[in-house]
Amino acid sequence: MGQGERFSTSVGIAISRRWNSSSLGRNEEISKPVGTSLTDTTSTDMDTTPLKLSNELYAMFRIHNRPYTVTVGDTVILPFKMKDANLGDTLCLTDVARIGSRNYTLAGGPIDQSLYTLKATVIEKTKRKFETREITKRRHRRVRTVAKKGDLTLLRINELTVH
Amino acid sequence: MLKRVPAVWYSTVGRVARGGVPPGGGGVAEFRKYVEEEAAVLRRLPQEVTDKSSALVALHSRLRLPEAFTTAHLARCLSCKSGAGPGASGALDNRGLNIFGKNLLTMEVTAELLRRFPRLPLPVLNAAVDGYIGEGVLAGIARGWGVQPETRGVLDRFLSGETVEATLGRLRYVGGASASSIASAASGSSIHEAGSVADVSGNATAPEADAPGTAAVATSIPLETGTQAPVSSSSGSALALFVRSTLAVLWTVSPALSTQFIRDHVLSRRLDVKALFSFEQPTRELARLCTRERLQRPTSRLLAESGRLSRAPVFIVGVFSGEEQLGEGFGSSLKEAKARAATDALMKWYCYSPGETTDVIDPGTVIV
Amino acid sequence: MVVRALKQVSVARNGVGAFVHPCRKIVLQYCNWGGSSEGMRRFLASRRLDLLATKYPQIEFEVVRKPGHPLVTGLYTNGREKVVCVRNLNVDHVENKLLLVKDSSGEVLRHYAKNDNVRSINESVRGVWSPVHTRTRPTV
Amino acid sequence: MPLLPTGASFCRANCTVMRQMRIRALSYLHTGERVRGLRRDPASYLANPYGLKYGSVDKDSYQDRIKSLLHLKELGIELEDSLILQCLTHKSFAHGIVPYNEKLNVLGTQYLKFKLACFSVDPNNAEPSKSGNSVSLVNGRNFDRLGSKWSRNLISDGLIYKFIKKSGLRKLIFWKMRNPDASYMENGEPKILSTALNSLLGAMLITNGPGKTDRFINDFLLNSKEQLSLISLKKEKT
Repeated sequence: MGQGERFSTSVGIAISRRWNSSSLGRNEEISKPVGTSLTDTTSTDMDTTPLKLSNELYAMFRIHNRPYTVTVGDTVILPFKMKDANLGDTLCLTDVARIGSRNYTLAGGPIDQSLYTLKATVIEKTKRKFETREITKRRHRRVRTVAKKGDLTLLRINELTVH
Repeated sequence: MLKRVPAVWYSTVGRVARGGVPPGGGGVAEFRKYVEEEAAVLRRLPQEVTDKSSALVALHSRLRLPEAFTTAHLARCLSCKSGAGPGASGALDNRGLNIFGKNLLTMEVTAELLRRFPRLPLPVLNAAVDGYIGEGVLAGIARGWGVQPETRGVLDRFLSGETVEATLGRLRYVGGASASSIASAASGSSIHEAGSVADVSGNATAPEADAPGTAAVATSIPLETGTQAPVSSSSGSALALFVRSTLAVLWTVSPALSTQFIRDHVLSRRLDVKALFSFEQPTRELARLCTRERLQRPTSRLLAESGRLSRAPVFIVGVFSGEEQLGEGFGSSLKEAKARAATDALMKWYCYSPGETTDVIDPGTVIV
Repeated sequence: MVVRALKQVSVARNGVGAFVHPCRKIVLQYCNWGGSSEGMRRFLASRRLDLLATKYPQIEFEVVRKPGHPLVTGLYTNGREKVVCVRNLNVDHVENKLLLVKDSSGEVLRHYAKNDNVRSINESVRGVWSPVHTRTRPTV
Repeated sequence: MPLLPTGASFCRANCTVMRQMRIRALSYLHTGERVRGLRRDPASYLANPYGLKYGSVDKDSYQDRIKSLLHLKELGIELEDSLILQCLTHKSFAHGIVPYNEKLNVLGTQYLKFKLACFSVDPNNAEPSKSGNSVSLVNGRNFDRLGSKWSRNLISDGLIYKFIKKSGLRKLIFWKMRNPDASYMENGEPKILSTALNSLLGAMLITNGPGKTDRFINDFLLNSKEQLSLISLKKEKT
């Protein structure tokens, strides 16, 4: 993966190879959502003024069809290793089902991507704590011990805006 | 002979450089040469030397600093005034940079907070600014950047075969061991003489031949630190000095960059402004506020209640000005709920955030 | 003065605004004699470390020769360090361990509950449900 | 016509107070000697120590005068009349019931401090200081000068007080003496009056943006050719 290269995945994310989300000089390129998710609802002339005026928003997005409800600054713990993303890469989350403020909610399945920006940074790729599980079978004396240390990817939501 | 040290290769960007060859003969003369060389480098901070420091290059890259911000500038930000010592007059330090950076940082953060919350009362505004750029917070930011204070003296560095470049990447201040030993290094030639008087004890690892020199440096540390002015004597304030001076250098490259840097590293932190308030007489202050703003006098009304005669009653009280509800509060007594409602109303007034519009001017906090 | 201010400290959120790489330094320790360092020695002799150092300039790499089993030590901006012993591992496995150390933030590995998917320090946007604010009061 | 927060004139504001008073069935406003428990007539305390009445300021003799004193027209800076009045009103005045300049002052002070620091580090402004050798310059800026006596004196209430006095703003500022029997200096006049200039800067920054504020600072406050500038005033002192 070179700098500035993009690719889309079927899981509802567009990844831009940008090492740092800080816009200090180099690699000014900002990724555009190029996710493959199809938009079936929400026309572009939707009035999103109440959400634009709100200074607090939440969003519900899906990765691998798992829902996550977030606000800006939250940490998202994904139960898998995101092989294609490096630490510091910015993800454009494209499968967003719901964006709302205290009194208004924009819902869609998923919402048209031109209506919002939802970005996250990969902050850590780590593992769960090492644990062992004992697997037994009925009426068998043998106990099999399985080690598990699942992979995790941690994201930090750094931008949520409604256009 | 000196203690055997591991061979160390330092890897800088793109190449694994072989460096840190342990000092050969290791006599006092070698040590003095090392000390003088280090002092000379610290006095001038030439870029061809600082570029070889892997820690500096990595820090530069980690912070994504622009090209015009050289590693020599970074090394200067890392040397505190107090670390230079009395003999090293004219040494490059971050004193002026820190003063400038402080002005810049305070101005930017105050302006941004006033833009976000134009009605914050002054004590709360000051507390909020402190919550963003207090010394402890800035030290935390510097630690988060991976800045390491220099904790070892020049002798330890010499014995472990470290090159001069290695110390350039660490924060040098008087509380750390380095500064005082730099100070002693500055008085160069007197080391050996001092050593003959000094007590040689607790230095079992160093062989006999080098004992006088080692002991001289070891014992001179408390003496030198004692004479220093108590500037940046703790690692926290020294780390804060580094952050501020970095901003100053960044400003010389481009003021827009420093603004963006402050936005990214300082203002992106989270501070709950509501947690800063502490009202003594919320109901009275609200009444005063309504008078000034020409609203009708606030009245409290009970909105809902549950279990008045039980062990755990709950009252919900709203505070109204005419028909308009200003705030709402709960409590286990009417008095408590009323105070909470008034606090809620005041909080909504003071923490008002206008969003994008910039020119909201606050008439001032009400004085009760 | 009726309003008084309490002291509060802002909380860092790496990744909001700027992202600072949490791994600041990786120390590779090997032994020139021991057989358990075979993989590590081959790793160091190859160009892999140079490539990694070019790719991740934000990390400082240090190679130390010391008797004993080979170690990969990660030093992090949160002040912690992680040490992985890579004895008897081949070149590829050594590199994988190095990448593992590189991708960590230095936090201790911990158990996560099943639905612990999002951690937030923000207040709830939609507010907390309250029985007395619903239109229809609950009846018993 | 003086402007109050909602834009109502003062007379009308007084009526509003009266209307509210009706609820409490109290309409007597006391003038003259202070009597505990009686509400004072606002006209008796809405005046600055030099006798200028807050209610009697009008655009021609007040705001326009300030604009011309500070050359705001020439510099293309537009400030609303109510805002100018707010900038020249200290928190001590009238127990804070009229808009005052506390936070504009904070913003303006920080900005001026920063701009003066920028001025100090510019090697072109060669003022008495040790000649900066080329090594210590950082991207062409001399930071060694900061923290020196010269640099610190540039930012002092005393100097701004001098500016206020020379420019003729002194008698236009609304504030209250803590102890009317003591002298102006004992009442902390320099510090109080210096808030006026700082808050004007703060107000410019909010309404006119940093570009025009910088112009005001560079072309007026830091212009050594200008009689009134801080640089000239500082030279006079020494």
